[in-house]
Amino acid sequence: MILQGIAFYVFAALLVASGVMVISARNPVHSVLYLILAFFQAAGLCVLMGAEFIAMILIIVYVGAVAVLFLFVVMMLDINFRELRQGALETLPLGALIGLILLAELVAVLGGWIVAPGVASIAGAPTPALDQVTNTHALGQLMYTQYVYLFQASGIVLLIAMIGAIVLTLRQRAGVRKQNVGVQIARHRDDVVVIRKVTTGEGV
Amino acid sequence: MASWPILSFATFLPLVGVALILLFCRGTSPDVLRNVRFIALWTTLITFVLTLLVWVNFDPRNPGYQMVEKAAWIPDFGINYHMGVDGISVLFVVLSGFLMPLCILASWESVQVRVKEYMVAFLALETLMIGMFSALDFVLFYMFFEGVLIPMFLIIGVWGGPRRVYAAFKFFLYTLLGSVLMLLAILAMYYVAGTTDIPTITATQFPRNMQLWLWLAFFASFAVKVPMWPVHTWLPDAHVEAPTAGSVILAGVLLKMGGYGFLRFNIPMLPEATEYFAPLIYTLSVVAVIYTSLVALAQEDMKKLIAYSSVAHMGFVTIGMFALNQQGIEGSVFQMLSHGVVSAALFLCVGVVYDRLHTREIARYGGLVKNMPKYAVVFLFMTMASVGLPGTAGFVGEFLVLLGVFRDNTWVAALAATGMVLGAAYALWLYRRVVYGKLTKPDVKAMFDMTPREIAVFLPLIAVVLWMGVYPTSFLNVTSASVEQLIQTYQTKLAASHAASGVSVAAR
Amino acid sequence: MEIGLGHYLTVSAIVFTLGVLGIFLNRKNVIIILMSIEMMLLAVNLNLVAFSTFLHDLVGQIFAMIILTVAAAEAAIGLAILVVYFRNRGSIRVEDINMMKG
Amino acid sequence: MTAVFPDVWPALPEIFLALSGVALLMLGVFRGDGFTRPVSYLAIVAMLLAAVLAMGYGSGRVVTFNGMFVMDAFGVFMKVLVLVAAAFSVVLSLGFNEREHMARFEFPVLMLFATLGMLMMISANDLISLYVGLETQSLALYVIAAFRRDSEKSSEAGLKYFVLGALSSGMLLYGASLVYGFAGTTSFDKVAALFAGGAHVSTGVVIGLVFVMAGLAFKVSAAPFHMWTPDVYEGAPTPVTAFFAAAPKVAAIALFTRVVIEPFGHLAGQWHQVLVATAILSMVIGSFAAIMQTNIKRLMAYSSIGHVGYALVGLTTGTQDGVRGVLIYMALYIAMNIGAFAVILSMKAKGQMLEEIKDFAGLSKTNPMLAATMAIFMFSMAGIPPMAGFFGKLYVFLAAVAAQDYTLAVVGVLTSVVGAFYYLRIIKIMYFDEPAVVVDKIGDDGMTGVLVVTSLFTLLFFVAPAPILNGAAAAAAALFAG
Amino acid sequence: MEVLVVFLPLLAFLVAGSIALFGGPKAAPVAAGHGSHGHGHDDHGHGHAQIAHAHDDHAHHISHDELDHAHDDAHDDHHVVAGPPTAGDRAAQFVTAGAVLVSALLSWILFFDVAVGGHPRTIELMTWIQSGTLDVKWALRVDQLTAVMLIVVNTVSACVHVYSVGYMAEDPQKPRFMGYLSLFTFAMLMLVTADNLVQLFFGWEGVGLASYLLINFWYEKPSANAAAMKAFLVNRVGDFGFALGIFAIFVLTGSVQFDAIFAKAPTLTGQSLHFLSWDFNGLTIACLLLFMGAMGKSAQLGLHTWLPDAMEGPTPVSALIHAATMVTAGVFMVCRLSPVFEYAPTALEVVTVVGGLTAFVAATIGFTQFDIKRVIAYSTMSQLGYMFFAAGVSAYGAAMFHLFTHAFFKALLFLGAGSVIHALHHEQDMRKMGGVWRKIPFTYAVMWIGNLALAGLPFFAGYYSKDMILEAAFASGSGVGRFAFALGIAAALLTAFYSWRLLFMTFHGTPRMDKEVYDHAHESPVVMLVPLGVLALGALFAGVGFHQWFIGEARAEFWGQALLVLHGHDPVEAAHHHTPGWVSLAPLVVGLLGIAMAYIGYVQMPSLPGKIAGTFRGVHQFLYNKWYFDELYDAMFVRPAKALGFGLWKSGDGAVIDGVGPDGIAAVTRDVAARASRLQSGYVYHYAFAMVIGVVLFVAWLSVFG
Repeated sequence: MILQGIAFYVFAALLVASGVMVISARNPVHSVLYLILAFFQAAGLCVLMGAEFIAMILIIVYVGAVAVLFLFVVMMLDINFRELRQGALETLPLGALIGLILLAELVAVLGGWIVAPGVASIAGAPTPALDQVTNTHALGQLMYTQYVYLFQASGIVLLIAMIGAIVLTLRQRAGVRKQNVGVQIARHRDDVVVIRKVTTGEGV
Repeated sequence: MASWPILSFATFLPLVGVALILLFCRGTSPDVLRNVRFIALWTTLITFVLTLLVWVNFDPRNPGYQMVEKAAWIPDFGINYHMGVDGISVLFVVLSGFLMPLCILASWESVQVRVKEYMVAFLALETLMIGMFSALDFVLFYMFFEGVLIPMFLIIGVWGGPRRVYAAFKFFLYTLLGSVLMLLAILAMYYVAGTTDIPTITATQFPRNMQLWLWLAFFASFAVKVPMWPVHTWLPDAHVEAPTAGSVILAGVLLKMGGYGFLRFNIPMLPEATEYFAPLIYTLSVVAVIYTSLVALAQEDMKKLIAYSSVAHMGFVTIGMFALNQQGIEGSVFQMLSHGVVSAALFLCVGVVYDRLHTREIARYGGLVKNMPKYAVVFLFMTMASVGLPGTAGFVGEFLVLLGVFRDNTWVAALAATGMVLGAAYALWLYRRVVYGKLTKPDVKAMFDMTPREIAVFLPLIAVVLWMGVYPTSFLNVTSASVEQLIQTYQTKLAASHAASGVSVAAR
Repeated sequence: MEIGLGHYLTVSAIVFTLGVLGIFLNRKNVIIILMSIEMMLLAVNLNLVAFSTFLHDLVGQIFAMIILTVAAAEAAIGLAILVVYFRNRGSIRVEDINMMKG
Repeated sequence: MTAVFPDVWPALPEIFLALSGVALLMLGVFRGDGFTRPVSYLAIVAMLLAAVLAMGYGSGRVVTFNGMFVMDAFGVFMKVLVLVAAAFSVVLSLGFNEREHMARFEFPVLMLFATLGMLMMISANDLISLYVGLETQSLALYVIAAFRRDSEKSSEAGLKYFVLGALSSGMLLYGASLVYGFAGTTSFDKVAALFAGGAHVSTGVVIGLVFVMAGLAFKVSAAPFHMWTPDVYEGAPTPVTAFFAAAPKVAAIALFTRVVIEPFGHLAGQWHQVLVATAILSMVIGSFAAIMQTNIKRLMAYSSIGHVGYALVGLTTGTQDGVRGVLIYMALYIAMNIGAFAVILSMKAKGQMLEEIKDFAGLSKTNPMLAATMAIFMFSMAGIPPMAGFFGKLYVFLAAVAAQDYTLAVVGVLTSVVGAFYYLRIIKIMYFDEPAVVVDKIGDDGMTGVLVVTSLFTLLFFVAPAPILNGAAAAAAALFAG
Repeated sequence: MEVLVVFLPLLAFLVAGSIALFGGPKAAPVAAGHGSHGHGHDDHGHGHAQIAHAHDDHAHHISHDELDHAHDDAHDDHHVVAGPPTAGDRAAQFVTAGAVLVSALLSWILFFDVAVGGHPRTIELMTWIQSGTLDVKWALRVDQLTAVMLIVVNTVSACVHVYSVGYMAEDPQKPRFMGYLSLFTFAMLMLVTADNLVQLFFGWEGVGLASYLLINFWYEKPSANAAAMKAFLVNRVGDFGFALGIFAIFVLTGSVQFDAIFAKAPTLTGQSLHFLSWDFNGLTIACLLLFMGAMGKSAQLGLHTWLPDAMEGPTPVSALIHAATMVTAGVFMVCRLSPVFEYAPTALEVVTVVGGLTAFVAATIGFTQFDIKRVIAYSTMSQLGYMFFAAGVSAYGAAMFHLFTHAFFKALLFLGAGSVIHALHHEQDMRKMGGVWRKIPFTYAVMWIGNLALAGLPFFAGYYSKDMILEAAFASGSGVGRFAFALGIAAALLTAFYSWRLLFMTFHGTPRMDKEVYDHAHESPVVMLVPLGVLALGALFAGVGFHQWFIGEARAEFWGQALLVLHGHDPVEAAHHHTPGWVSLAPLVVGLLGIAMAYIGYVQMPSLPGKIAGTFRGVHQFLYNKWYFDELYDAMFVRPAKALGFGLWKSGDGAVIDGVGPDGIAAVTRDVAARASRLQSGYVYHYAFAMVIGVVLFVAWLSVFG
């Protein structure tokens, strides 16, 4: 119990701290690294709550894919970071005030958490006992049966993201030589090789 | 009675003209434009004949709605295509039909650009006007009522004078502002009565508190339309900038929509509020009569002067109808009709000289009687009619209104009667400066007298003004039964509500 | 010291607020904004997982998974747009993104 | 835990659209960008077929996919609207894309997928499916907003839309998580049942609802979540703007309506206040901010904000009358909006697109028919009878009056007068001013067709309004029956 | 016949009007085409010169007149461009004069039938206005009162028509003039034959219109324009009261028809009417309001300022309208309504006082004026005052009798003056006259007759009527009657004085005009002299011939039901029996005294008036400037109205209503719009901030109030 408590506070403190660093770091590369750190802490919290699968894909998907993608783009854009440092947080007081109000509102609300009566009976998918199926197994069973609609829809979302990313960024630069496998395969010797009898001593 | 839908025919016939023009007249060669003009003229003439048939078919003894047509339009909402006329509206239908051919004729030569669009706008306007006066369903009414803004906006804006854009916007937005509030009132009534059928709603009793608000909402619309002081300032601008025929229709018919609205909605539907607010109307109208007459006295632009005089004359109209007795209401209906003809004629008079000199500045004229005697006669005749000389149309309405209101409130009568003096002052002052005096300016000297076409425009107007002045009974007969019923409705409902609220009904 | 739902929710509320703040306080770099968005989504996920645990209902975790998926897609699109923008303008300063206003 | 194969028939239009999207994508990939026009045509056909499928659904409410998906008369009405609007938008894009060298087959495909997302939104019956539908739509829209990737404006539009859209998604999700946490479920039906059963309405649910509504308000571009709209409308390629202003708006309104009426109908006391503020702000901003605009697309953006405000007036009442008003309003809004954008897309001189309002000067002389059409749309948007737009306003205000939301009604009519000013300004410029540029002939049959259809619809709607009004009434009734 | 009497002049008007309009300016070879009128003007003069020579024998004096005038009379080229009579002119003159002559003849026949024979009748023509209980008919009511008015109107009108043929011979617009005269005659006849108040009002306004047109006949003169407007407007002020009076009568009696009103009137004494927040005696207030109309039309003190100015019109007009007929309409109205006024004694007292004051004030002004027509105009006003105070003391018969005799001698005086003016080339200033009696003996003679009648010398027409009025006023016994009597006597003195002043200044002494003018002075043509003769006969014999009927013992039978004098309240009766001798004699004495004073002042010692005027400079200026009524009204009404109008227009409409209303709102809207646009800064973080603030506020709102 104590251990759990300590773990929670460590994860939570690091999460918040790295969150602050994400938005305040001067160098965007540092921001990305702090974001990765934050994800790790969140994954830790998930584990604490018994959602191992979510924790796992947080690390795999978020850290492994998304955050790295960020890093990649940051590096690719090759921005002059010194310039970006200007434009300090002039509106920080007002912004921070609003942020604080928002936070206060949220926390105040959360403090009064009461499970609405009858909630237990309306739960869409009651968590099975851990000794029967693992978290991952349980999720899988739900995902491919009851929530197949969401699964398919997510697929379409990913497809759209693919199309979008390609259509936006793929550039067919003129003059760039590309490998065209079909053309290569379809090449026939007769088309490309001309055998000429060359008389020696004369020009071609 | 007519078994065929004569009102619908009269209403939508002009659209046939529109279709003909749009379909068959292409290009801008003189021949095409001539055809356009003739199509418009014939359409309006036939429509006029139809409106006359409406009058002929009308049974003056029957106070209810006649020539009623009813067809399902939006059945699920209880909204019907419901047309019909009673004694109050029938003459306005005729008036619309009467003025329109004159407008077309008056624009025959003065409008040379975008003739096709011009005629289309006017024909559409006619449809909307006639429809408005015969609509017996609130939604239908509102459609026609508001729709009028569209062609009129274009007429002022496209064919108007130098400040036409300002005037067109002022006209449109001012009147729109008023009428959207009316729309809310209509909706509230619909909510209470469950229908938009005007006769049904007329029979509905609304709670007093609600009546007050509804009344104000209707008032917002009609007061702007009439226009009443202090929401009249769109009118001078609109009139000054509009082309002649536009002014004619504006003064001749559009202003009457406000008065008609008061009679059709405020008084019979909201009697308690009417009783409550009558002093307000009186006050505003009296102010209008005196104030605008004085302002008219100071004008330097012919049309502006006549526009202000319209405000004053319409002040009489509103005074009369809120006297709520036979003479007052009949008088105000008559005054609306006569003002429709007389002010239309006055604007046409301005148009005649405007076409020649292209200015409406009074000081630019003078001494016209010398080279334009026919014009001087016509103008004088109409000036006198506007002044309210007995024997012309202007007198009867004014007289009945004042008589009616004298029975109700002598202060109002006395103050409004000063309009007789002031009205004469500005009208004669205008006439003197334009027509009398020495003919000195060379360009004014070069002006020629009225052409046969112009005479043809004015002759019917003169005839009607005389007819209305000498034998107004032929018009009053038509209205009296309905007015009687209106007053009765008003008083019955008032009495009922007074009785309900335990207040003893003061004998009025 | 019982670690209850409130603790988790508070943490996620803080993270969410940080994300929101990151969006409108940051004037420097659009990428920071994208990261702030990821933080907001992370907070939501934490919320959902926490609720899921305490309600003993797996729907929250399903929801979180979907959000994860979509967020990844969103990040991809966002970065793609960012790249396109950068190619056009040569800058990703937030203050520069105001060709259109009024 | 038995897995039953779900009933897929109610989702037939969606499935059909998804399959068509994939098929068209493959077709495009294999045939290249030169094949854009056929792909576009096929996309139109697919959308119209989907509309037919939707109409063929009939009536009655069916919930499927484990409560994720619902289909009812409301859904049918809205889906048909969305599909028709989307089909029209594709038609509008054809000529433009070719002229502006952005004719790529992905464009119709993305529109198709966006439309699919909209259909999913309309049929969402669960916070999760709501989110997925929303994102399906949004992601596609982010991309097509930035579709003209060599244009600074277009990419800026895409970026702004994306950033703010992601923020709104975040809020919506946070709200959804709160609702889930405090109500214990994400299913609309269960939430509705919960509150219908008289459950205590905890603050958490209310706050969650506010966040969800903020996200939805962003999608319908209602104030104060509207600020992306002008910039995105201006920056995005014009056909995209036309599309933005029509189909997604309808879908978002449909979703908004369903969310506040079905699951949270019993929380009307709470969301009513939020909606009142939103509606009033939208109407005010839509009418006032548009006045100073010089770019027609920007003006249309503010105009659409205003229109959403009016539609929300109907929604605010929370009554069946109100919803009916919203549906009528949206149906008519789409017609005139598509029409207006068709005019804007037809405005070009020497092949160059004209986007400034001043370019309309004297249009009535150089191209009278185009000017007349635009005038019809402008009068309609201003709500002047007998144009169709009037009826839209009529029914929402009727609902407001019936619900005794007089403030809303009065603000509504007053702002509509202010709004009339800028619509009139366009008419003034077309009709009262002297021509500045000579506008090219339209020369695009599809465009001409759209213009004719929409303008005739707008002008003559009053002749036989019953079908649409009745359809809307039935749809609204369906929402309340459930 | 009644119909014929009334409508013949209308017909004549229509014919003459058509000739004037469509007969066109065919007198001279004008270049054809519409646009050439400006040039045609010159052609006119030129063409005329030729024709004038051709017609030398016919219109000798005219051409001279024209040539002379062309130089010095710049203000009125209508005098100058003398159109020779065309066929149209001739036709117009013939038709109008003929019609009115026939009408006059018929009205005499009617007079003997109706009045003398005692057969009053009413002919209903058709319905006019019918609304609720208000029922107004077009009708011709011919009773004794009307019959008297018919002969007055038609006789004088016929004379004036004929006279005008000569007087206006040099005017190019003869048909128009004749048409106007006929129009006036028609309106006046409608007025006197009215069967109800509204038709009376019709005639009332109709004559006003005709008066307006005729005063304005020479429309190029700004002074004529102004005078015409003034006449119309001042009359409108009166009509304002008249109209309210009609309403009051209607409210009281429920009808506007005379018989119904008269039948109801006796029952209404003491009934009050709530008017302008006060309760008045109904009949009193109604009568006073009606009397206000009469004051306007009959130029009674307060509303009289238009009458002298109306002299801008051609002289025949002054004779017909502004002396003989129209201005007496007020008197006629009071007499016509005697059955109502009789029950409103307070109103009658007011009438008496106003009448007396008018008689006196007008006389005081009259004796300082130099314009010959103005002198006669003030005399007219003064005489109208007599008529009113006669009516005020219930001596309606006397009032009508004076109206009757006055019509003849005052028309005679005006036409005589016209003849003088005509002879002196449109000179109206008496200071530029003198010594012409030998040149125009006939005119001189008729002026004597007219003056004698006016001064009330025995056996002339005025003697009978004026004496009776003064006696009746005295005999009425009331305070106001005595007051009026005193003023009347004073006015009689002044009347005699200024009448002979006029006579002496005009005809005697040394000629004060240009020699050329004097040499060319000539007697008028026969066509003008004949009407003078006829009217002179009237001035001589109208009194002696008719006084038995009007005011004598036969008056009761003569008037029948037309006039009502309550029993025991008849001052004429009293005058016949209980008047002290000095009262009867006083008018004659003061008349002679006045003549003597005039003789001394203007024949014996012509320098005396100037000295007196110099001595009493203030008084003279006050009187000469007409008691400063014009100035007062100008300062009180005219200029404030214009200033107010301008102010209301610019500041009321412009600054306040438009400034606060449409323009103000538009400006505010633009301002708000600009702010709203500025909010849209283009920065993503602002947009995001707005969204967050929105959410925060909503959440806060709901947390607190939800």
